[in-house]
Amino acid sequence: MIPLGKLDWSAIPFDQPIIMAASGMMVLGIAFVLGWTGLKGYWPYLWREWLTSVDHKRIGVMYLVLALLMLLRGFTDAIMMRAQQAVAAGAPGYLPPEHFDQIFSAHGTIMIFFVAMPLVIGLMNFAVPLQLGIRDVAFPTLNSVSLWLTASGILLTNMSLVIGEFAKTGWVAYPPLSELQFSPGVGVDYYLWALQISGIGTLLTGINFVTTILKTRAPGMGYTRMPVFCWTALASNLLIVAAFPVLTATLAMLLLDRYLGFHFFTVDSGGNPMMYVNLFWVWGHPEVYILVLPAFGVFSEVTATFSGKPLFGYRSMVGATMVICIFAYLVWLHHFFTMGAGAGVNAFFGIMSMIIAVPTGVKIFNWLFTMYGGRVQFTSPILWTVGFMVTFVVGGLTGVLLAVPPADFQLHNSLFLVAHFHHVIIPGVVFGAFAGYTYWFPKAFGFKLDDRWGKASFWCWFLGFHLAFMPLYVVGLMGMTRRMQHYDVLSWQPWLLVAAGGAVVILAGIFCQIMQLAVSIRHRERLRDLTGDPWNGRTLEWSTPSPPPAWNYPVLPRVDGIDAFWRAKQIARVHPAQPAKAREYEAIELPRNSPTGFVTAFFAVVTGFALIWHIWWMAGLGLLGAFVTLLVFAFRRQEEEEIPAAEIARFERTRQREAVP
Amino acid sequence: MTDTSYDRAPGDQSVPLDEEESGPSSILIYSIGLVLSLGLTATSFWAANTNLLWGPGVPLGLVVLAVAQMGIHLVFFLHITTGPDNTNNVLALAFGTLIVTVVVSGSLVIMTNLNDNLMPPAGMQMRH
Amino acid sequence: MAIRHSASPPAAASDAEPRSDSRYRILVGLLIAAATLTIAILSGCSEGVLAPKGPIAGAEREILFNSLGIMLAIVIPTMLATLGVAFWFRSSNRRARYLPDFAYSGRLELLVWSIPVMTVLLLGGVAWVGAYDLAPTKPIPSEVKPVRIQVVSLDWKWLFLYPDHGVASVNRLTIPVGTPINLELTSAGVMNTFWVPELSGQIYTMAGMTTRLYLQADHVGTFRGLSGNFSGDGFSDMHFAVDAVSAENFAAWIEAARQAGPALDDRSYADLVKPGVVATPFGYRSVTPDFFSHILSASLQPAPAQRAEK
Amino acid sequence: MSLTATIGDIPRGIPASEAGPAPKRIVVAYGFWIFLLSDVVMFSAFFSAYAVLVHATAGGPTGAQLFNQVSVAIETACLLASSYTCGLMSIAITRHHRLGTYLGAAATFALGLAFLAIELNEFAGMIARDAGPQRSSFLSAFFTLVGCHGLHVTAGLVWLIVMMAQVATRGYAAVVQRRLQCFSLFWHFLDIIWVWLFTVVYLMGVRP
Ligand code: HEA
Ligand code: HEA
Ligand code: CUA
Ligand SMILES: [Cu+2]
Repeated sequence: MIPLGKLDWSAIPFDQPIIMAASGMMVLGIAFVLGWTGLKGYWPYLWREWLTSVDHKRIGVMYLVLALLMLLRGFTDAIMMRAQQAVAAGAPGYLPPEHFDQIFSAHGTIMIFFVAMPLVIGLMNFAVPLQLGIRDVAFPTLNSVSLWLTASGILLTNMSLVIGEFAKTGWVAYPPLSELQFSPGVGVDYYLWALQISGIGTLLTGINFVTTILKTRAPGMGYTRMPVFCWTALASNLLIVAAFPVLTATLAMLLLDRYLGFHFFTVDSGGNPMMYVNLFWVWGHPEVYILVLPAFGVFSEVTATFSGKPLFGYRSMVGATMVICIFAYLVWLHHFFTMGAGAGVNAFFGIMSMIIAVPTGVKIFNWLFTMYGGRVQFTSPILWTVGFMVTFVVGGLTGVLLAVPPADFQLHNSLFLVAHFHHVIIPGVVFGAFAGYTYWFPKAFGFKLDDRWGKASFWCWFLGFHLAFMPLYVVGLMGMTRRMQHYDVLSWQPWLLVAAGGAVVILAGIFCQIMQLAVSIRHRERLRDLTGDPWNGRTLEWSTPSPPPAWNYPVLPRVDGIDAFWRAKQIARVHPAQPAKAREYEAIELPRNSPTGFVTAFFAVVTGFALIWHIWWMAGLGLLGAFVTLLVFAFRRQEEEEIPAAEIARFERTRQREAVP
Repeated sequence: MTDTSYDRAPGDQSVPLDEEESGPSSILIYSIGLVLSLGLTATSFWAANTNLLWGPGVPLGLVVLAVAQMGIHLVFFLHITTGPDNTNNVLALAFGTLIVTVVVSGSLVIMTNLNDNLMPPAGMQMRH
Repeated sequence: MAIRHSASPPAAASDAEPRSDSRYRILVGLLIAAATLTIAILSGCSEGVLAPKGPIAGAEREILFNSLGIMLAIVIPTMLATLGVAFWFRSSNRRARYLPDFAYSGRLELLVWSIPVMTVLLLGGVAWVGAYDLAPTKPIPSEVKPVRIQVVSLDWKWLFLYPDHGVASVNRLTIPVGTPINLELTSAGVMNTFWVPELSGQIYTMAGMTTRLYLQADHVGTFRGLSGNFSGDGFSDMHFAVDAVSAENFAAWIEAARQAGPALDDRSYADLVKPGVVATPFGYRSVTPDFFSHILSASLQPAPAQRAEK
Repeated sequence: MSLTATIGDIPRGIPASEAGPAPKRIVVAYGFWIFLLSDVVMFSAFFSAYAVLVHATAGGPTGAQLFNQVSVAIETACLLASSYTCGLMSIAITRHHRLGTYLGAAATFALGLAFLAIELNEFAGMIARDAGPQRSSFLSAFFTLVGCHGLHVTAGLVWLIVMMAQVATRGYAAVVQRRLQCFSLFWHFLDIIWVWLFTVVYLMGVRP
């Protein structure tokens, strides 16, 4: 008998029909996808061209696929919570506490780490190198490692549904509740290892992108000529580099407590749980700006493009981004005003939090003035943007209310708080990601998304969002706290019913999005974009064909101002008829695809799973495997492959023929 | 096209690599660094153990010595300079230092404040 | 006019143009509806944070409203301006002026930064003064001598100790109206927050540590108290009733409490500490004055296995 | 309409920020520099935890009772000397001097190993005296902080072996040189962390 640590058949929750049905669906779904692709003979193609790809565009697309899948999982959780709270007035509802507690913890964890993060990281992966006018990120193979480590975290989190359980502590996992003493199960261990593994992936992404943006821009692209999306990406990645190591250290301390009997946060032997709360938010607050800053970048690109104008106040915009980046690091105490710190400390951190409203407001006003005097085309990206602007200001407002310590005493951990953060994350991050998705989709796949379904989706989301979350402010003010499995105050129920209805309207929005994708794929010929520049764009990515070749640019562009492509188009108009000279192309070296990322991630999953279940030999094997993979990578001889000049010339010729119909 | 139009890589020695006579002067730099840091270390150990210094000032002195020692390492071992070709490296370093300062001092202030405020009543007489 | 040409909308966008007007009307309508709803809620609410029954919660509500007002003064115009500008400058509106080079204006830049700065200056002042004035440790100025009560959060119930009266109760906090209540709080295990929305804001309870909170009820009545920080499976049932009664009734209650229920000592406490929900409040007839510090000391922390076997 | 029409030789004297993508050597070293900064931030979290918990001895032994200054001094000397030999190794590498490289690496390795041996010995002694990490929060924080540095040193030693194998098999290929440069950054950086460690933990720790 192989020793399997704590693992045995009782880990699978056969007695819980809801969980079994959900996990059955999930397993069936995965089996179906694997089987179907296998039958069609897609595996070799997928392996060669996608899973082992180090091309930033494909990695970006894979991040988005992961995020969208996890959105569905996170949304299922959300619907279940809304349904539970809608019916659990003076009644137990249909979800027992053990299950409900796992659901909100999983929902928060998945939404933050495995939806919002991959969404913004995916968009940055896709767009940043193109906007910078270069061929790939600084470390392409590392980029693939990052992607797959994120996927490992996702896999572990979802495995907890079938084998064992997930944390029942909320997504913040405060000790002492998350200590072994109070949470003896494997749930918290799933949480910890999933976040540790994907956190390392995220940290590597941060390092990769900071280096890319600071060191490998196209010739001529000085700092004041970078597109604003690149600036926000830089700020966001600087925050990753500065914040994620703190999370790693904090979770490591909790792991040591749980696995080796250390006493960082225990209630005995001198441990101090407040230290966890402190360190968690040292990471946690910057994290929310890591999420929202790239979304701000998307909105900047979209507003300028669809208003037919340069972004208003470029320098202000860059300045505001960097101010947010620094101040993001000075406010973390506002998450625990009610822990008992002195008035001076509370006041200081409250005021620091409010100061962030200044640069954020500047951004809003600058978008406003970008539209002022423009020709605003109401395609769905701009709808997401305008919808964001009018909604986010209210979410920001409630954030600033929470930053007033005496007000927070009354609002902390109430549903008012829950409403606040959905009110900034959904219009901010999720709308931003959808705007970016619609905006860059034609660049990635060569055809546009159907605008009608896109708009329908926007209106469902917009309406559904308000229906789902405005009532939460009300019940919050009525005194309902978060994470309640049931309640006996009947006057809360009508509001929670409205909220459940809102979630259903959001579901309709999601349905429209799925339809949009399906319809667009069916009509891809009609929606085809041959110019590479469907929106009359301003930045460099629109100068490449859609989809761009693996090497992005046959010759690196030379940049002499902001909105480089827009300028080039104007010059071309003033001096037209410059026939494309027969050009001498040079061969291009591209990094070779590599299974390193995928294999490392495989071993990471093995190690994580083994550690969760205390299967020590397997953990050892997993670590060894990961180490050997790195060695093999380190000793491989051929790192790059060459695209011959002739192939590039051929590609460019066909492209020019197609672009001029 | 030479390197000179780029920022220098962190850790690049101050004498350009391709010049032949780089050997001896680099060794000299490392040696100076070693001597200086040994000296500072010795001072730190001495300061921590001596009775000649005013006690409460010693921790501050130790921190200053550590900062100095860090500077020595950065300059003599990691070859960080203030030259224009080092801007990016220094900026990154400054950002890191800022973050570390904020994390450490912020945590200490917050935790000390909390601990003081939340001391059980029995401990109260001690402090007030 | 190369520039003008360059800005004409791409084909795909134009087919949707005519409808955007009506869409916009929907949006405006929605916002107005939302605003009406908010006002209805704010004025009509008769429970919770917006219906304070004591000086602390009252001041907190006032700060909430003031800050909200300050911010609405800038946020509502921003929202309206956003909608107005987006609507007026829609590409199908040929009456709108096209200013393709309008990308910088020093004057606007200054305005854009200074408006929020001014708002934050004002609001920061509110936060600063408020943080000091309503610090949970700050005693409530009053002629009446405060009543001292000690609060312990357990899995998943609340224990209230009256050290000066020698009684204790579970899940029911009885206080005299018009009297400042001086609370000392701790936890027997995991973190919770103590919250009575009608009387005062939250404060954490943590094992081995003591937080402090002052509150006062100005009206007789029963108010809902609960925990704001998730503490495990029984969390949803961790609510308690606060009975604010007249001074005479309070004295009578103490008398009655001294007659009924068991004594709170190590043995009965060990029973109480076991994880579980208490459906009906009950009382302890006697308790030693130092029982709270006894709980604070490590010896009474729940044993490691207790949760596991529940 | 093509952007690339304007490409030409990059004129001299333009600012570094407009010079185009930096050579790989610079990019790699800079990326590693950022990684080191992130590592510093991680250590700062452990330092914070240590500073907060240093008095939480739960009735157990304090630093003053446990730390042995002599062995710390020897450890420090080992690490400083190894930084120096690592520097010498870098010089040998820039001159493609094999013997010098190996000697420098061997010396660095030996000194690093000596450091680790002393540290482990110290840990073992403390655990034997019932002053292990489970004893109190202070000791948990101590073992984690110092042990994390020790783990980094261990990783550095493994890395050094791998690098010497690469020098042996692939000589001074560009990629090997880049990695060696990163290694020396790493090694010097560990020294800086140690400076803070002995200052904050050992020297301040023995004071009353
Ligand atoms: C990114 C963050 C994020 C997002 C997007 C959401 C989205 C939603 N959340 Fe949640 N939520 C959190 C982060 C998030 N949440 C966090 C951190 C918590 C705290 C957890 C804790 O307490 O510990 C929380 C808690 C939380 C609660 C618990 C409240 C309580 O404590 O009592 C509830 C209750 O209903 C809720 C509801 C919802 C709903 C209805 C949505 C809806 O908006 C759902 C939206 C649906 C989607 C976002 C899916 C959409 C789209 C697709 C699938 C696209 C497919 C399309 C294509 C192919 C193009 N959330
Ligand atoms: C993308 C995510 C995101 C964003 C952008 C924000 C933005 C802000 N948040 Fe939010 N927040 C969260 C995500 C986010 N938050 C999450 C997830 C939590 C809870 C986690 C948990 O506990 O589970 C949280 C919790 C949270 C708290 C803790 C409450 C508590 O636990 O008791 C506080 C308190 O200060 C706060 C404040 C703020 C502030 C001041 C901003 C500001 O940045 C907002 C700035 C924007 C504006 C103000 C609008 C635009 C400005 C103008 C139009 C200019 C003029 C206006 C003024 C001058 C007022 N947030
Ligand atoms: Cu936590 Cu005191
Ligand atoms: Cu925050």
